[in-house]
Amino acid sequence: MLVLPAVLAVAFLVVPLVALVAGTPWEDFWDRLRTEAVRDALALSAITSLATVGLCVLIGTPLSWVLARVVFPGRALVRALVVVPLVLPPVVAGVALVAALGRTGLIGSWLDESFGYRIPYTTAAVIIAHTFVALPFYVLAVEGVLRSNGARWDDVAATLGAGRWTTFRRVTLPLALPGLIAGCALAWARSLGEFGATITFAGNYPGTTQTLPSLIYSELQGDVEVARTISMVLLLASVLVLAGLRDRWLRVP
Amino acid sequence: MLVLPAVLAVAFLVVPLVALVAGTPWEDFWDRLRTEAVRDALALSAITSLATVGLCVLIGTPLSWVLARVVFPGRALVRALVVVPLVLPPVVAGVALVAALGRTGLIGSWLDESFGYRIPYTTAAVIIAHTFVALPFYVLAVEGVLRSNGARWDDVAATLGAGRWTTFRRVTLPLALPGLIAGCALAWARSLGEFGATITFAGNYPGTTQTLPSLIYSELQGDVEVARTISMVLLLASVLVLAGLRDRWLRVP
Amino acid sequence: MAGGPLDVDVTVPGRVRAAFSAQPGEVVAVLGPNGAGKSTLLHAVAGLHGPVGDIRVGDQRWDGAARTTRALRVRDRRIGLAFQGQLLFPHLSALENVAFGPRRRGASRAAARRLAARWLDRFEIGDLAHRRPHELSGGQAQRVALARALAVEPEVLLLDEPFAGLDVGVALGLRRVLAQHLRDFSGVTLLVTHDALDAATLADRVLVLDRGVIAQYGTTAEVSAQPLTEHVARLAGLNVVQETPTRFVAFSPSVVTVALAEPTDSPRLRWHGVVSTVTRHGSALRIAVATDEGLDLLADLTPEAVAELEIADGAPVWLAVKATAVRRYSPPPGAAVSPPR
Amino acid sequence: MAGGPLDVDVTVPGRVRAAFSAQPGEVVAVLGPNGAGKSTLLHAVAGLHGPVGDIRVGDQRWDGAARTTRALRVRDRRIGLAFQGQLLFPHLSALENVAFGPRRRGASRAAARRLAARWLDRFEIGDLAHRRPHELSGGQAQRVALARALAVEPEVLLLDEPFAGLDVGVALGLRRVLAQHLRDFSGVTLLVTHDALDAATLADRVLVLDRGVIAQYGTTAEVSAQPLTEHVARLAGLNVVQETPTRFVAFSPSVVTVALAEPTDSPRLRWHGVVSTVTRHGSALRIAVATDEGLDLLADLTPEAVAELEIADGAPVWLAVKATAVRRYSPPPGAAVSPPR
Amino acid sequence: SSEEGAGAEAGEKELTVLAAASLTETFTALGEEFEKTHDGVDVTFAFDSSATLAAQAVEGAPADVLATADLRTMDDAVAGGAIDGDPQTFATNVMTLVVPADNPAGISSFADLDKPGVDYVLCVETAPCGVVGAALIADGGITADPASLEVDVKAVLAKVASGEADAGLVYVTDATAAGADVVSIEIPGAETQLLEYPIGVLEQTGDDDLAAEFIELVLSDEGRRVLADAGFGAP
Ligand SMILES: Nc1ncnc2c1ncn2[C@@H]1O[C@H](COP(=O)(O)OP(=O)(O)OP(=O)(O)O)[C@@H](O)[C@H]1O
Ligand SMILES: Nc1ncnc2c1ncn2[C@@H]1O[C@H](COP(=O)(O)OP(=O)(O)OP(=O)(O)O)[C@@H](O)[C@H]1O
Ligand SMILES: [Mg+2]
Ligand SMILES: [Mg+2]
Repeated sequence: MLVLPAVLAVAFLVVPLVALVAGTPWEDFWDRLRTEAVRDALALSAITSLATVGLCVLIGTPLSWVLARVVFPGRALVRALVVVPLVLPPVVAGVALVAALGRTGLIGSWLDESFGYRIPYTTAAVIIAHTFVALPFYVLAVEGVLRSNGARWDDVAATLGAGRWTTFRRVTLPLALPGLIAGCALAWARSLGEFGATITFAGNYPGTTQTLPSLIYSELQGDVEVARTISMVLLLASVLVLAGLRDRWLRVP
Repeated sequence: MLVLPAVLAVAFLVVPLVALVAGTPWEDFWDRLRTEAVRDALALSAITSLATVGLCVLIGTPLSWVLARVVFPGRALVRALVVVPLVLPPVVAGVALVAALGRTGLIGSWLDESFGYRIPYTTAAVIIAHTFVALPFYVLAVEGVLRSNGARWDDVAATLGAGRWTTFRRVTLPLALPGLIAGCALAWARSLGEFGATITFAGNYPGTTQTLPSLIYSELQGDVEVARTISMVLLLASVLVLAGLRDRWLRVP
Repeated sequence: MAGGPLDVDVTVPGRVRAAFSAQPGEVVAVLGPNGAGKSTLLHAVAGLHGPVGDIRVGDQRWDGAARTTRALRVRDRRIGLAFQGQLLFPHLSALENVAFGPRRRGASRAAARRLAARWLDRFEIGDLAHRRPHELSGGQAQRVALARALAVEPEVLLLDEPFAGLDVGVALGLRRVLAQHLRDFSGVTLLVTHDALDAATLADRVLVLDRGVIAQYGTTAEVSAQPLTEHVARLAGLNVVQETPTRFVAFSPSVVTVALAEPTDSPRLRWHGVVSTVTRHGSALRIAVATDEGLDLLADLTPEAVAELEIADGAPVWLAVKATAVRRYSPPPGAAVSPPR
Repeated sequence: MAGGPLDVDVTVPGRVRAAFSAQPGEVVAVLGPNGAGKSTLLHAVAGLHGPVGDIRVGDQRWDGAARTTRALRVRDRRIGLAFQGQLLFPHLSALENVAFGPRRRGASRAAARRLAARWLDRFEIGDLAHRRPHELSGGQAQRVALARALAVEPEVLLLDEPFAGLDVGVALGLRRVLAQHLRDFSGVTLLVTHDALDAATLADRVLVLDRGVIAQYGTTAEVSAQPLTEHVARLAGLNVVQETPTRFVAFSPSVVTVALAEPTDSPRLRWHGVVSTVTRHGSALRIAVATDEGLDLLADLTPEAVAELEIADGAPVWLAVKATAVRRYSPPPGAAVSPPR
Repeated sequence: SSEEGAGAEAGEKELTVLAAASLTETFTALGEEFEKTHDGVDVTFAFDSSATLAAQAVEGAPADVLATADLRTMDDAVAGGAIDGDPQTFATNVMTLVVPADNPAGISSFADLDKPGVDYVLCVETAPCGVVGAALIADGGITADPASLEVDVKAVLAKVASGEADAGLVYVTDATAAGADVVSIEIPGAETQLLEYPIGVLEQTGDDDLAAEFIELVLSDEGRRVLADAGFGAP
């Protein structure tokens, strides 16, 4: 009853990947990759996706906690708003970012005038775009775990004199670790594959804002073989990283 | 210590949305929406995203359970493989689907020859594409909760004579409900915003395969105002649905 | 840090309503049947039910019924709460569980661990310090939970059935350790227990809860001599009968005579009923009788008498007590009296 | 469905190793100090530790040491396991918790709920049937857990401290209900307890665990008369001293004489030590003495004697026993003997 | 200015060009040519859809030159104040019908699109290629609906090249670039629907002269030759 649909699900997800791998021109695999554009994009993707995960953990974890534990009026609305970037097609997300942080945007124009700082078309813009689309995933996943764990241990910690912050750090977080890891994996993967919002908000310049998916997108317009080859790199990198997640981190004693 | 970054996170996610809303031409809002294309796309998006959530629950829940509870060789690898569609840029995901299920694809060609059934350009293709990209989100989120809940209650159920399936249905699932809901929200949102894989694999024809994001993307090339207006519909719909999630379902007693 | 007197007047709607005071250094045994509200009372004092009324410790106000005073947060009340059911942190070792409180109260990491190790040693589980809760037996976990509550040097100690699940030997030892600790403890202790021995050996006063309200509050001697509820009567090993709403009669099972026929010398105190159980009690046999009036009375007989009368479960018997062998008393005015059943 | 005899020979590495048999209908009290392996033994029989050795119930093999026989899955063993610490399903009401087992064993929804309601009524918590576990008091939850284990009509009953946390009145009633149920029960019952009364009133045999191995296994009368471990001696209210590795001496606290000076009539059995506690015991006072040899001995004295001798905690005393008042015995050959302490 | 662009090194000049995706091969070649004749100049391209690039140009994307695949998007950029001076048309393109190399539906003429069972694809009407395509379909009297309206011409080409569609309408340049993957079939009257490619200097450029020199190269004979090789027509 359970294993059958599970196998079906795996097949459903893996068969297209196999087809993709099978369709990749493996002969000149390395040659196609030995270009500066690929090297730059790979480095940029690695940096920006890790930075994104970091940012998500830094601001997303507290947000999940607030949504799961603190009762305040309008919580349901905030929860909904926070998840919206998830449903926006990436390009629209990019448009929204431009509207907010672009040169003529709400905050962007103020930043430009006051500090002469412009966000678009910089690596920072890439990270911002990635975080904008990845953060909701992280928050939803972590909030789910925090809720299903309940607040019992938080109460116990309070009776022992622990403040909110200590309780969070020493009790709530360790108990929610498996969910946190899942959230990180989600955010990382989402960031690694993102290009719609990135191109719209940060552009597509090799070296500063061209990530692997942007490069793939560009190459799809030109050399499809190269695009497929680069896709393989993404695929392999993610399989390696995700398979490396030790069972130990995915379990609470 | 916790509220500050949480507020920051909310601001980060909400300000671009506000900018987007502010930049929307509200005067002719309804006029722009009163076209057949918008109506069709809205209906199609509703249907396909719900079908996607249904499919995810149906095959994704067992898969999450297997990954969280059943020990088998190569589990880490399967877990990684299952998450890969997450990192593929949507267009590449579409390419993978074409390679597997397209008219000339691995399985698609066999389907075509044996049954004369072609998947591309049908609504079914849209649902398949959506499920392919949304399922990993669902699985990761639900697996995270299942793991952080532990298997203690499963043991108790076994001593009372419950088989795997009953235990799963009556004990494991209800206890993981908050995570399941989070997973559904993730999958639904991802499906609602998806267009890269959809356009590549299923095409873009009004009424059968043109979803809201596809329509938005098409309009972005032409009338940006219309695109923004339709984006508002997506945004509002998702806020309404997600804000409607009652706290009750997000909590285990 | 020396805890002052504890003044409590709290209400947790539908579960408990209680007002009482205790002097510094006093140990108050909280007795009462299951569901009487003992744990709820402790949690309310700890602040886990939010603002619940008036709680004062010395000149510090923990909770105030008036809207103007804000309740002290749980973490700012210096309490040591041993939960019923332990609630050890599953991700921390026994040592880390115990060290958690001292650490939060400002001890250095090393000092907290040393303190925790000392408590575990005192409870004879020093060698299990590195174990996680799921690797401990029930009784071992209970000891860790008790150590965790004691290690924080609180102003008010709240112990919810601290000896539950402990084996006799350990319970004896722990009672000794706890008695010693409580002698030196300057704050108030609330000790929930189902064991008369705990009340007798550890407590200065007894607070009897019944269906959410205080049925009796007095010194241990008072309460055990003149119990007002059937529950305490059982604990004190006495029979208690309520004659009038304000008049109680208490007598020991050893003064009850048992006969098969109706007593002819007609003592005023006599009941007809059916034997429900016969158990050993020291060198005597104790028979429990369910009377026709719905009372549960005990009588102690010699094994020879039991054999002679052929008493067995279900046998109908007459019980009688001489008027001179009973103690009659009234509850003190103002006491919330809940009649035995 | 009638359970046959239970044959067990199991090993859970590092925690318990035990082999014993019990006849259908027998109630085996499992005694032993905290951490002795009582819960582990019950869980092993239930199959929660995976394949652990040989377990047979009647002619059904639940587990086989041989690689060729596959262990019966937990869910296929007809057991009723009341966990220490309850482990009620948090998302189900009390009634649904109890009905869960019967439902899985094939009862219709309505029948399972009726059965569950009957059990809850029998345990006097019928009015709490709709409550979730977190809305129950500790003792109420314990009763639900016990009802859940009994409701499945198992072949083997495994009860882990079933009366823990219950108030005296309820415990008495429940003991009665359980005794009645066990009389009609045709399978084997393993009953873990820390209470001598349970063993005396409910059990046919006693299995004593000590540090993971069986220290003694015999009828209740045998074991309480000739205890081989200090733990059981305490439970039986006896002093036990091991004279030689295979020779034990048991005597009641009431035959011990206490003196301040060394006895001159030199009985062979005498010890010097320090009083550690004085507690009430019936009409007598019971003093516990820690001897210089490291033994813990008990002596019962009249209050007058205690006052006269001016005995208090920490006082040095001499204990003596007349040779005629003790019982000497050896463990049966083959019994795994673990000396008291 | 261009110094804000990607990784400018001291002493080196950099020229950044925003160009329509269909110009990827030709402009890359021209960029290398430009670097050869201009010592110390590094040419960087950002290829994307014309609409996206125009929007980025208006947003102030750090670049020097904008080349789009239709007049409307360039008009948007001009209206947004992003273009310095007047844009110039440097190439034209016409549409053609393409079928997969093995031509599974057996299409031999434009009219065959009306045959039952033929899945053909077009650009969506919001894209430049869609407007032209729809007009050609209407002119040719085709009544069958397309299977899909692709968002850009590359998507149409990909669908045909992979055999997912039996036929599609693309630009001649795309058919040329696809080589042997597809077979072109001429559309009667296609030359009446010319597509014009304009190019212009961006307002935010830091080096007007260099930008103008690049445009000169595109408009030169050398540029014409490269473009013609790829299938582009003369302006
Ligand atoms: N969350 C809740 N909602 C409603 N009623 C509750 C809740 N929790 C407990 N109760 C009820 O409140 C009463 C008091 O419970 P409490 O836990 O204080 O009892 P207790 O005296 O500690 O009993 P025990 O000896 O069994 O531990 C009980 O009748 C219980 O059923
Ligand atoms: N997961 C584990 N890993 C290692 N040791 C364990 C684990 N669980 C329990 N133990 C140890 O095994 C021994 C037996 O535990 P068990 O729970 O069977 O004791 P018990 O006899 O039931 O004690 P109690 O009376 O306290 O309930 C204990 O010493 C305990 O510390
Ligand atoms: Mg309680
Ligand atoms: Mg145990």
